[in-house]
Amino acid sequence: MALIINEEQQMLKTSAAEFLQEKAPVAALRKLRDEKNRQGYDQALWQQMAAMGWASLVIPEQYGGLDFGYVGLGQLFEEMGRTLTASPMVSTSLVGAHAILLAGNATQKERLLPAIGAGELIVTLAIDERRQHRPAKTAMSAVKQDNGYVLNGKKVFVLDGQVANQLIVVARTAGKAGDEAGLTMFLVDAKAQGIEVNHQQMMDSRNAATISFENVKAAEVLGQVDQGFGVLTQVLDIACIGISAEMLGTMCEAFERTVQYLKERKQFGVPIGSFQALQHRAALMYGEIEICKSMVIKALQAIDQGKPDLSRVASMTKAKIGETIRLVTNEAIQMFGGIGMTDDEEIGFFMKRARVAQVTFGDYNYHLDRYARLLGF
Amino acid sequence: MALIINEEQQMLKTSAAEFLQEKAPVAALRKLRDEKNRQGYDQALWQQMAAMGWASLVIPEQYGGLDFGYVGLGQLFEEMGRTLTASPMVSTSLVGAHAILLAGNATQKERLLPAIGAGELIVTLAIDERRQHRPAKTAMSAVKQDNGYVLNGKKVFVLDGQVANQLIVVARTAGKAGDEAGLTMFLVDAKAQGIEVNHQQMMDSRNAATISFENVKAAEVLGQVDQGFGVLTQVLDIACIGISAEMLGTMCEAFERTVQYLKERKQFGVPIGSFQALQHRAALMYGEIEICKSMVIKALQAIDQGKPDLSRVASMTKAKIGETIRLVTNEAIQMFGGIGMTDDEEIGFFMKRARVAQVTFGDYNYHLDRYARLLGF
Amino acid sequence: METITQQDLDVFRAETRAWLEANCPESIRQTPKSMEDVFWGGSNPHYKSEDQKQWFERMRDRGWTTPMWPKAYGGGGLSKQQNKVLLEEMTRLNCQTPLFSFGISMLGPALLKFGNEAQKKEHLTAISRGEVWWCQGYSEPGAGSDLAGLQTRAEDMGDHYLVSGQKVWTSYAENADMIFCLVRTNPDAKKHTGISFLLIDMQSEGVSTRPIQLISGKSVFCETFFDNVKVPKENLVGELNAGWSIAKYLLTHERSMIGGVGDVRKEKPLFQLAIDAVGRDNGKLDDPVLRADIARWMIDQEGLMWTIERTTDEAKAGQPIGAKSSFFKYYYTEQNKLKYELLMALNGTEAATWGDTYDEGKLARDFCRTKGNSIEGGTSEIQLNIISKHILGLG
Amino acid sequence: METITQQDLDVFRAETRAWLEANCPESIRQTPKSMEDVFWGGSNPHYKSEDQKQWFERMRDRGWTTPMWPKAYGGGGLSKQQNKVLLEEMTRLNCQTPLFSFGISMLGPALLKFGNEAQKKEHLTAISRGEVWWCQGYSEPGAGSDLAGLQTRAEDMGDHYLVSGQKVWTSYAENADMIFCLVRTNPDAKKHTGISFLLIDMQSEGVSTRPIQLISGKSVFCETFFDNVKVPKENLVGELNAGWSIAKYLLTHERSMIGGVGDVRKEKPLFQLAIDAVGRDNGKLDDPVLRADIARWMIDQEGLMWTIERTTDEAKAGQPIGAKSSFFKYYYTEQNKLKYELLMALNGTEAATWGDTYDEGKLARDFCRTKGNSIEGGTSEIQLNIISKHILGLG
Repeated sequence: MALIINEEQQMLKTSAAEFLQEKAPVAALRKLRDEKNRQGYDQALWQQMAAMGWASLVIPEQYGGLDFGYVGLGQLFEEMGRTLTASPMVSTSLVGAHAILLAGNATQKERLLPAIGAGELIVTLAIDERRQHRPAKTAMSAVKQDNGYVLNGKKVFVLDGQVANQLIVVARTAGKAGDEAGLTMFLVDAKAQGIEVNHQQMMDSRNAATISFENVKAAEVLGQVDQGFGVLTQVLDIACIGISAEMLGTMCEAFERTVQYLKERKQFGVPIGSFQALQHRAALMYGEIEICKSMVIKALQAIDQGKPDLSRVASMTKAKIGETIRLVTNEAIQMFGGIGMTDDEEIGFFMKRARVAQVTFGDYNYHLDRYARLLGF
Repeated sequence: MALIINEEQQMLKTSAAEFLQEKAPVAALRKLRDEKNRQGYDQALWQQMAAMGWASLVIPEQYGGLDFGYVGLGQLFEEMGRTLTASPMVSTSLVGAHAILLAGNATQKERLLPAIGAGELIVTLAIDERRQHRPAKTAMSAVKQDNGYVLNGKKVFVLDGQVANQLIVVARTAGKAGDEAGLTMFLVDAKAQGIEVNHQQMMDSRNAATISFENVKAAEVLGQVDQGFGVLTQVLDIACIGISAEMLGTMCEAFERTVQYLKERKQFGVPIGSFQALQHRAALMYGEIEICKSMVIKALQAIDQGKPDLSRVASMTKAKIGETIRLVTNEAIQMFGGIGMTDDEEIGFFMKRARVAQVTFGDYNYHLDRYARLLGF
Repeated sequence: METITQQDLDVFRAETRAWLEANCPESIRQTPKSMEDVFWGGSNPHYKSEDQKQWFERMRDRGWTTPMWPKAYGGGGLSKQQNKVLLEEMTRLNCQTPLFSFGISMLGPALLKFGNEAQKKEHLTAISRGEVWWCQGYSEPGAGSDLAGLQTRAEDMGDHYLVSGQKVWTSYAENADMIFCLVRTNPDAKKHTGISFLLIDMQSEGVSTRPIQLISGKSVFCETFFDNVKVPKENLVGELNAGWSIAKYLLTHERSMIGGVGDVRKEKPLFQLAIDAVGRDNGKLDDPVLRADIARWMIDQEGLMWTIERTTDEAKAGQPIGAKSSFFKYYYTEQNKLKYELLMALNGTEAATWGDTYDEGKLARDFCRTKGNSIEGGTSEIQLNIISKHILGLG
Repeated sequence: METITQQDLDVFRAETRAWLEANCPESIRQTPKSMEDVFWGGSNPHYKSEDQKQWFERMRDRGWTTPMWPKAYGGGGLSKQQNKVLLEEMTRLNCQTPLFSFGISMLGPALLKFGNEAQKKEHLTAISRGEVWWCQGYSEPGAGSDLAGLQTRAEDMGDHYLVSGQKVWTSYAENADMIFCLVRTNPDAKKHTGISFLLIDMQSEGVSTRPIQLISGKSVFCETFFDNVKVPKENLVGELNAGWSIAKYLLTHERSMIGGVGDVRKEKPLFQLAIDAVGRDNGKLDDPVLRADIARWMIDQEGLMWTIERTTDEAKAGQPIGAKSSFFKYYYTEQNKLKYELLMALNGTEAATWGDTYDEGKLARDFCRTKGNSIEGGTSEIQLNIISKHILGLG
């Protein structure tokens, strides 16, 4: 398959870019932040995005979706990455919907997917329990009781957890922390008794939640009991690739703004972009970004094609993108100099978003290790 | 203790520099190489060095040595590093003598140390068994028989092994590969029956040997049976620091030659040292070398002072020096450009020596790991 | 002056120790938590406590706010050796500095070297006595690394200068009584030769300030605007159009200060923080890449500390430091940035949390703040230029 | 010409396939081990085998040593599409190239574009027929990255040029019959405008060569000296003093070749080599730092391959490649150097062994040789300059 996007995908990308630059530029994120918006995104904007079909882009037609494929979704994420647009696209359209699609039974799919596509339902995955993303180390207990289970434990860094309607909670029904077997996904109403949601503002001005579960009754299993890890892995692989597409957009925009600044900013009577040391550093970044672009489109295609080595591709992509966005946003601040350190200038928002995205669904070290593990070394 | 050398040490350094630049410049190494000298060094030169007391510099006075201390010896190594002088200083005066001094009994010391100091005896440590330096993984077997032991196995990368008179062989008298306990050092005559020495030319134009032992009778233990690891560790720590001093000299010389070349070589009508990208890379190297200088003198002082954390200091020094010499010699070739790729130009000799020194007594990764282990993480 | 004997010094030490023990209040004998807890002086002084006030006043009355300045200007008149003894004894008791100000650390040295008698008398005395809070007006929006490209104009109006322009990064300008500025007095001259060093009263008509919000949040930095501000002619320091040499003198001073600043408080070593956060596996930190990164950082950090130690020893032995301070500035700030990269990594998602106040999400904010380390006080690029030119002789 | 139909192509493919199967000897149907095993032609040809000779002669007689060159010059006269078919069919059978030469890859394209009719007739035909071994004379001791700074003089003596000077990195000059050179014909003009492109017979009086020993050992490179060498005037290609445009044309050609060169043979993946050498611990490579370094390298390498794939696809879709070849040259060569750093690391002391022949200590020698990757064909620094200027628009 050619490593380029087709005309339809290009049209989607172009229209998304126009829409976002008008409706959700970086200034919109600043406004959300300064207004101390606890929802984490602009509800009206989200409704418009859903109305355009963004929330249902990869949902199959039988559930009211567009079935447009992940390469298309990636273009949206890339453009949202450029404008740093906050929305439930990651939590709900990328992760939540996908978990339901892969693990849900017919009833669950029919009940939830159309509502997600319509932008009416926020469904998020509650998985991390400590600072580091380690799915297999999930310890939260789910004990069988009557017709269902009882959940006890704590989840952290639940994306959009402060506004989610439904939580997909990963808990342990068997085995011990570290075992891949014994994990089960539960669909839990966010308002269920025993759930306490603590809002947590993140450095990228988005929000996440810490959610504690005290004797929460969970009647609805998503997928197979004890066998959740397999589906979870697929969900997380796709999540990594989706967020990598977003990060690609963010790094490209940060880099382009930096190059522009190098051309405009004068010191010693010349543009600072005429200094060879900065030129070479810019050229190095250019190269790394080219590599990232190739990885992202290859990875998106791998989802659409159902490639068997998706996990390896997802991990290498998330790892490489994570390190490159670190480099690019750090260099951006340094090259913008003093002005880059001010909140008035937007470049800092890119670095902050980069930092949160880097640790979402596993950081560089995690994915580098996973990549090697998957290859068997 | 002030991190500077004293007047006596400075005098030794200065006279060594003069001597080596006259008697053993890089051209001398080239000559040894082109003549396919299998001894690996110039015998007449070695006699002169011994006559000046270099071989006995750190040997106590009671054994005919100068007892001048390791800071002083480090100055010699630094200057030998600058001229890439090949000699048995590492194998015999640094490692062999030290092993005897720390582990030997009075008879052994009296028999061997004066001869080493006089430049009459080459004593080398035979420890590595595979590509990687892993002392605790020593597997070579020493089985008790009659009044002594019988050695079977193979040692690689034995420095000056092709000309050594005595071998200090590390072998396993108990336990299994990986155990620190159960190692014993043996003093073995290099001509003993069952020993086969295979000369191996190294990329730095020096020589080492692969030595196989087939039912070799070893009657003489150096130190305690089964308890060799402790002394061995001390010997290797000092070896690491000594060779780090040599590597420091090598990197300083390579760097100074590179900076000089940057000033002389013109392209586009200007010295290439006027290009900012090269300037910054040179400035970065300068900084790393400054750090290395401090580590080497600190480490040498630590030997003289008998500091308890010598192992940690030795590993951090060898690690940092190893990475920096890699950087400096790689950059040297790149900055010399095409001319640096030719054998006519001497800069390549520095890179080649660097590569061998990097892996001698443990490479970067080994010492980085060891450093962390010693700190408990 | 310098023929002071060891015996004299011993006497001085004994007296000083006794005086400090008698006069330094208990609550002052601890390292301040931050620069906020230090006494800054000024026309509207803020004391954290009665003890702080007493300590300041006692020290001021001995001239020990500025121990080595001449007594005539409110200083202590101490010799270098005596000053060393005083500092040692203060360190022994862990006494806080009685007065911190840019007047002491920056303007003072400039006035001592370049000021006329009247200026010294007036300003040095006020600085010693903590009566005036000074801030620094060097950088401009268009003049950062290229400081000499500054555009703030001071026009000679006969009996005064008329100043217009804008300064940035004027720390504490909101609190300051006075500002020492670099201004352009000859727009036609080559850029380094048309600059003068001017003292300006912040209360003057036409001066205004605006605080700067950083990516880490609130900061002490301000923008300072000059809109046709009248400045008396006697406020010119040094010769007209010769301000650049004063600036260079002070910049070198500033760089060596920044390079030398270490961590004030004892911290847990980085590897220990990592073990706490990440845990062990088989005795080793449960993230081999992070483990190697931390080991590398610690080795470099210890190497840097040893290099500072070595350079100090070399300086004592008479070897000039030269441009080496640029290396320290570079390496120290890059290491500090890297340290916060590692702290972010080992704290994972927890490190990415923010909040409304600085203390909520302190790590993320501190991390953001460190990005400025390699920009302020001369960028890393400028330091590398200096090393390359002045140490390596490339150019 | 280009109105060839798919049907025609299918016929051509079938015929070609049949011909190759009938005419390509079995022993030629394998990837050559090294450039030494390829047939280079020349006035004193060396065939590795009778099969090689036969294969060359059969292909030569069809003009398929240079399939797309006009038949009038000994070429095959194939269209682009036909040539593609031929290459595909040769690849299918794994046929070796019948003739490799700088005449085909470098001089040929220049002559086709800039040569006059007589030159084309004479030289292209001889190249196609493998009768003349050409080498390239560009770089000089003082003109590396700054190629246009070259000093080899060609003086107009009326009926001939008199050439004096020195070239370096003239690959295979010892074997070559002829050399194509850049020479300075106008020393007074600006440096790019005083250069001409000249063909010189290596047998001429005053030409001498000296092989260059590299840090890796023996090499194909030579120095070539010109001491008052007479060169006929008809050997000037293109206009006098317009040689720089020919050089630029060929350099771009060369860069895209180097960037595109991949590993000829299938190798074990790096991680597998590492496991073989270092072993596993708990299922993981028994050196966590090396493990991470190898993972990083492999990720970058796969990313590079995908980027070549993507760029090819983009080019097919009509997006210009532009200066991107500089990026590929840069990244590929830096990766190759890094690969050998890793190979050295995983082979430890064994990798540091040398020997009298290249094969003893091959790894160390290969490693040394890779250091030249980022120097030859335009240094890494030059590539970064090009990216920065032509892609990013900085300058």
